[in-house]
Amino acid sequence: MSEWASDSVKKQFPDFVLETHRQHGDDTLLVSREGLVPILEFLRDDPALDFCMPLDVTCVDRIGLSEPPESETDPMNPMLATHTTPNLGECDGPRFEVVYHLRSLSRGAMIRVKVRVEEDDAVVPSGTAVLKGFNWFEREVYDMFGVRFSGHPDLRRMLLYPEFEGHPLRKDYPRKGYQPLMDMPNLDGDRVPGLEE
Amino acid sequence: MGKLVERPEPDVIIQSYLPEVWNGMKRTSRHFFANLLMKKGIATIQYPDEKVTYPPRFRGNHRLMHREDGSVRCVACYLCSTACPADCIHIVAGETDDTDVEKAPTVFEIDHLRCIFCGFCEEACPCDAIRLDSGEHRVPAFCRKDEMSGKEDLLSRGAPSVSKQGGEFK
Amino acid sequence: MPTLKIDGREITVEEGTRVIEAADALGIPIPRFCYHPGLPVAANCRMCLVETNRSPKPVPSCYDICQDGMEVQTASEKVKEARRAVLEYTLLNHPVDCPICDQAGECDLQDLYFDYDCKPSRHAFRKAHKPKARTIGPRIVYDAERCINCTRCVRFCEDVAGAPQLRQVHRGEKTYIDVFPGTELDNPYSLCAADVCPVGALTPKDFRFKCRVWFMKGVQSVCGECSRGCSVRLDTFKNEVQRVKPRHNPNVNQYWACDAGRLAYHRFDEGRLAGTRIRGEEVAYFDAVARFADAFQEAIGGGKQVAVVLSPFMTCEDAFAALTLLKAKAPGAVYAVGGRVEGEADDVLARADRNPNRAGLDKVMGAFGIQPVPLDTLHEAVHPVVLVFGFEHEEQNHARMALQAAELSAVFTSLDNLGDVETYAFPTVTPYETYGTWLNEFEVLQRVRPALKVPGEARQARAVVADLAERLGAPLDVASAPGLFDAMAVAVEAFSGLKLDDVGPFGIKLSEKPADPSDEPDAEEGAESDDGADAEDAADIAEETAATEEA
Amino acid sequence: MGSKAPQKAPGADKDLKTEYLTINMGPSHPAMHGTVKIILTLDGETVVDADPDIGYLHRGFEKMAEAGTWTKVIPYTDRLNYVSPLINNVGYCGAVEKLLDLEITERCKYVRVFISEISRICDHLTAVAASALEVGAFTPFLWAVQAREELYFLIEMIAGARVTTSYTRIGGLRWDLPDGWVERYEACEERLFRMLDDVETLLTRNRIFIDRNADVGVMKADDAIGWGYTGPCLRAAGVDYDVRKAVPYLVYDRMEFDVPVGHKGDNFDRYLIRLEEIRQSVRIIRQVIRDIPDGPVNVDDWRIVLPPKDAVYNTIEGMIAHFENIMKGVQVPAGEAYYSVEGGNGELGFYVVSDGSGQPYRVHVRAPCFALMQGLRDMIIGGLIADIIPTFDSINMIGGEIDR
Amino acid sequence: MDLTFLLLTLVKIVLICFVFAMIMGALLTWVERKLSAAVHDRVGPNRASIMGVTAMGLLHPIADMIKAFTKEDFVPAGANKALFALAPMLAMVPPLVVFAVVPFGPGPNFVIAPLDTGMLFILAIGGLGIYGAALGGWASNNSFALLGSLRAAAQMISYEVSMGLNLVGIFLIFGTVSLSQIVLGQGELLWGWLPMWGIVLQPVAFILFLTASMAENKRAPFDLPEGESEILGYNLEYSSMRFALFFLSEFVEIVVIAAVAATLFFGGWQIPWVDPQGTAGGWITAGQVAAFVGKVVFLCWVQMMIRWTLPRFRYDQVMTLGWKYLLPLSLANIVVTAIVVAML
Repeated sequence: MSEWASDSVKKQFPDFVLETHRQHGDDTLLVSREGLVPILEFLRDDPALDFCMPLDVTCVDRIGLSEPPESETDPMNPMLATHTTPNLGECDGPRFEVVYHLRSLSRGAMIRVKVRVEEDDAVVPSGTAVLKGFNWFEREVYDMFGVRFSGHPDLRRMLLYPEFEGHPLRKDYPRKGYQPLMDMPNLDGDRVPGLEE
Repeated sequence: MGKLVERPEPDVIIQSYLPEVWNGMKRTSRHFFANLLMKKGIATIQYPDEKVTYPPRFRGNHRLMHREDGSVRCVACYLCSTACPADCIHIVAGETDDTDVEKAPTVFEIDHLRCIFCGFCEEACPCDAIRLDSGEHRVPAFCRKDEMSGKEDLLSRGAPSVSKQGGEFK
Repeated sequence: MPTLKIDGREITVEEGTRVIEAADALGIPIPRFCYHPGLPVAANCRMCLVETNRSPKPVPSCYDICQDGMEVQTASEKVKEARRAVLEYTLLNHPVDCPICDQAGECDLQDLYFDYDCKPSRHAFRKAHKPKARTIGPRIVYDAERCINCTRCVRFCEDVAGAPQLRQVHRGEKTYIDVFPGTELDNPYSLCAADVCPVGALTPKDFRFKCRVWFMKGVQSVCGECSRGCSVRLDTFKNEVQRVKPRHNPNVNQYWACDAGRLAYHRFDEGRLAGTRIRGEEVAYFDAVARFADAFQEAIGGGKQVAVVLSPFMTCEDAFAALTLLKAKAPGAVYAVGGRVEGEADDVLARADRNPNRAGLDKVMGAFGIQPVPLDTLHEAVHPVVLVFGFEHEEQNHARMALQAAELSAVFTSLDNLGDVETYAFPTVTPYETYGTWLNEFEVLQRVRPALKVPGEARQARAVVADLAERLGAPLDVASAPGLFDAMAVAVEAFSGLKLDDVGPFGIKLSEKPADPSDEPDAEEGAESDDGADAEDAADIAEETAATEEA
Repeated sequence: MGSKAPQKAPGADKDLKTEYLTINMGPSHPAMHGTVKIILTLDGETVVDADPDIGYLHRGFEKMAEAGTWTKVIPYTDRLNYVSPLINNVGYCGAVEKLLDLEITERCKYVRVFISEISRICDHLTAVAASALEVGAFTPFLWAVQAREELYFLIEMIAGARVTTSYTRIGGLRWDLPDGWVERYEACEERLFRMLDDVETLLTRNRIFIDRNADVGVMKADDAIGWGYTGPCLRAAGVDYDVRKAVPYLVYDRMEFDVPVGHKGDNFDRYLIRLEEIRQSVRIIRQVIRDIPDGPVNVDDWRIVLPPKDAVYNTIEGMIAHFENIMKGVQVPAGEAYYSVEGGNGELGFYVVSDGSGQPYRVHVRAPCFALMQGLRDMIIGGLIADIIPTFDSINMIGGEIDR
Repeated sequence: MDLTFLLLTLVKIVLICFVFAMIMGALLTWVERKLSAAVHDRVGPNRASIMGVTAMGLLHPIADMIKAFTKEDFVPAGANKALFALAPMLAMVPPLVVFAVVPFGPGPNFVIAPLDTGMLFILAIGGLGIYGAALGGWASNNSFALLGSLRAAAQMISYEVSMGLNLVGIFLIFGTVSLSQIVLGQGELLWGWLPMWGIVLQPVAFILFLTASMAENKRAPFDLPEGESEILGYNLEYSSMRFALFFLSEFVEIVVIAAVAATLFFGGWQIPWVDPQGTAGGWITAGQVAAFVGKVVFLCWVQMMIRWTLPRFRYDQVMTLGWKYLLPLSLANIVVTAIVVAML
């Protein structure tokens, strides 16, 4: 690879690109929400780049990514730090990070485009207008994280049923428990612990 | 670069159905008569009567290994239940009179309804106590209770293990 | 005030500071076995070697005093090699005991080996044998083979517990720790000797083979054994407290806690009040609330005298909720404070007052203008209505006598130890299940956090109070712990200006509380979000318990 | 060619007033493997609209992966594409190794190529077999499955289980290849080709089969790329894209093999491509057998792989490393990585995020079938209800992978 | 019509319809399974046993029957109960009735009803088979079943035509529509050595007839009305004995097709070069009956092998095949035959 794609994108859209990195050889762009669609379009249309294949869309809930506060770890008990649940407090920067992966057929290269959005304004412009193949991937992200995609043609739940409450891949969604549509008594006759607790 | 696959041309032979039907019939008939008359080539195994011998690495029913004196090698270190992705191993540790190895399980249960036979417990065991190499696969049971394998059950499949416990240079 | 550089980072420290302390202050990790911030320095493990510009050889950073212009390398190749060699040597005679060792998982030897050595053994000889699994005290088991002779425990007993009961015996590879003949390691802080042990040589008997440390969840809470209120960590698994460990808190207990407090959790295992009762009959909770509220309303309507026994085990929030209601409905009530009888104080940690929140209760009562009468005088006058809060009253007789004499009485307790003398009994939670604040004798406010799921019918005392208040027509504005704390911060002068978030892991000294904040958020909004936090916390607990049950 | 069959049912003339029929095909339907539902709107037998509805096999893989250590995810990956579990193992471990910046041993790379190709053959055999079954030809199905069975026995010999293999580990493999694997493989190969020949005799030139598949479910190259198609379905459209060639991983850059591409992207092309890929896989495997070096399969770092059992039983050093490894898991530095391999159905990518602890922070699977399924609607609309089945099958949707 | 005749007819009905056809049908279920097993390199059913005797799985048809009789007879909600119950019977009866005119051996004693218009009778009765499938699917109140029954109706009507036309060549050659006469005619030798079997004289007609009749029978590769991987078939709501009737009728139809084909194209009970008039008694007659049964068995086998060899057609392809290929070919066959017959 003679030149990193992220460099040419940065040259083209200096305002939209917030950050780039190449961790482990993965070309990565962190862009602002407004810049997502133009950048995806540029990546697709620029003949030198030719990122015309939608690989993947996913999301990362960054709420637990921030380090737990220093004082919470006990200097004499190092194990405690590794076995605490992720810190569900504040995270630095916006909570959700929607990650687009694209592949260039002619270059064989992969590029990652990330957008960060706040929880209370979790809306990302849909990439489906640029590459229709993002359709289901974005639906899945909506389903699992509750991030909405403006301009998506068919934003419904993907893997879960329409009556499902909550977005299970969020870090604050409990890992265990049931979400019944009706009262489902367990063997002891108690209500199964679930979301309502 | 890519190699274009060879796609059969729709020539008269193909279009007229019959030659290929005939070829196909020949091939199926060959199997039919070979199997009917010579009983060769039967690929299936009559399960309860015949059984395949599993390769040595086959991960089947768990077993607990013995020491030379017949006691259980397990020292209830809980590494297996830590490594278990299905959380199917339930251990309660207890003390023994032996001052060398003071710890032994009083309860050692495997919930086969949860177990996925991944072999992580075997890999995690630091005492060569639990193994999945019994060569038997799990047989289903009629009630949930029967799917729990207790210590006695697991030991009954066990065998003495020769590897040193507590170190060669002890 | 020497200024030195550690790994290129500059720091100015007090005169006489050890290098390791300076590194700790910078957050630079230095491995250690024998060094403990609460103990005198011995410098015998050699694990904390660092390279300095003052010495051609690596020096133990726990012993070296910071000097001006010192340059310290903590991660150079030389240092790493030195540490690796030390570890290899330390492990020479270590038995292959991890599977049966309770320390596995929080063992410094394990962690440091993994971080600094992680090489196969080169040792091909017989290991030295020493006594194994010896009971050297009523609460401690000692395994000499695992011991690395760091002498932390020896120094602890001598310098902190003030009971020099341990010593090293023999020489060379045969060295191990022992008690003097005919004596035992039985000082009231002996469990801390096991805590300071970096390996699994000293292990507490109470925790022996009970649970693996990596399964447990640590919850930072406060010990309720005496009015010192030591910071502790409650290690739980499968919704049971498995052990209690002291937590570093420079404001309260440094690094230690007494054995009695650490074993106190056994007291709450049995004798729980199982269900809501009316005269010994189990009834549904909301029925009981309704019936009691009606009876109470009628009684105070009839002008009957109300007596209330509060407990210094109640959190400030519970007490505040209860008093808010009682002040509104029964302004003329008589108050007494129960709790456990005085014990002996010692000069390490233990205080004579065996109750954790007497100071907080006083502050809250003070805010309502209440002057409590002594509990033993309460039964001298007959009070037709008696309410008893709290779960532990060693002076039960007085409370029971007051209850027996009453026409209408109610207890809000977790332990069923008052006998069947009351008319109404509402099960509440133990300090391991509640959420709130305690103020200790030295006016350090600390947060109590729930480690366990609330069992069965039991409820938070404030929740019962809130239900009663609803029924009595004087509903509380807020019933969650953070909400009550905010209300308390307004009503109780000592807490004014405090926010629950200010109460960090070390608690907060009331004398050092922040100045009255001008940017206090809108009260309602704050309460709302805090409610959420409470619910979130409850969900956390539920989830944690579920997860541990799964394991 | 007789396959210029009308894409409309006889009688579905637009002049006739017809009423649309809505039916649920699935989730419990013999052809909807892996429990999928397609809500069909039919005009007679012509498909007017289709809405594939997935999620019936959703197990929360990505949520479960966040619960344990990095190693504990490996058994879950077996259940993604359960027809070629070894490729999933390889892909996942490769992703974590990328995050660790870890170079695995030479022999391990060859073994991983070997098991990947074995799995690919299994996957393609299943797809070919099922595409015969779906058009009513039961015999080739069983013959192909019989050939697959041979390979399963080989996998069982290598990994200890046929489907739930969990064979790779971060930094290496559970075991080295067993003794006698070359001989066993050669026996499998001979049987495989015999069975393939039988299958082909019944299908490849059979007009009924050609008519059912040719020009059915056409996905043109542009559309295929736009929908994110990869693997045989993309190559059938004539696009020469194979992760093994485009972004060579392991030792694929040293292997000689062709990437077959199709003519027009219909079901028949997909069938032919799978057959050809089986042959190419065999070619790769032969090169592996020729070139595989001796040596260890695991990296020499006890922080990542478990120490050998001998060291664990006998030395405290091995025991400690073993304990730390299992208690805390592999400590993966914070960061993110995307690693993709050529799975049976296309590009199988793993996007992993670590927060620096022993637990995965996020594991996301880029399942090839997921992209394939979203294009299914375009492929079946306008066709007949009977075309859905071979089309649906030729994309070889695997429920475990798509629903995760 | 005297009593002896009546009794004899009854005996013949019982023997042929119930003993021969039904047992053949039941046996064919076993054969189908064993045969497919052999083709697939399997063993096939062999586990049903009485006191340890498994008889190569021959007890399985019995076990199946017991199962079919004892299972719950389920009628889906919203189904037309009367038609739902009637459909399986309608499917079962016509193939049995067809046996009335099939000569099993020489002379009138080996046929139930020696009709002069036997072939027309077969076509007439065979056409009734549609009702079972069509009604069954429609009465089930299920979209898939409805699609199945529509396919069945369309397909059977389409193939009825070419099936009938294929036989015209035979009629032209032998100058009769009586099956017995046709069989007798096939006993002759062509050029002194070649039996004048229908397949020799009318090879095209035979292939077309077999194709069309298999399509009539809705068997693979024409099993679209069932199409178990697509629409699951008109009988998808049926269970227990009702389903068994549909199932069995298919196998009886195989026998019927085999019997008719054997009669028309394989010389019926004729053994080549042996007593073409069927006047010899004793062993020869027995051998001729056996020859007929043997031919039937062979043709059954052929049908089954086709089923396990070929994939299924698509609906429109079946229609194309029926109307655009079979029908013109049949017509051409008639024309050619007519010309040849007229010229000779």
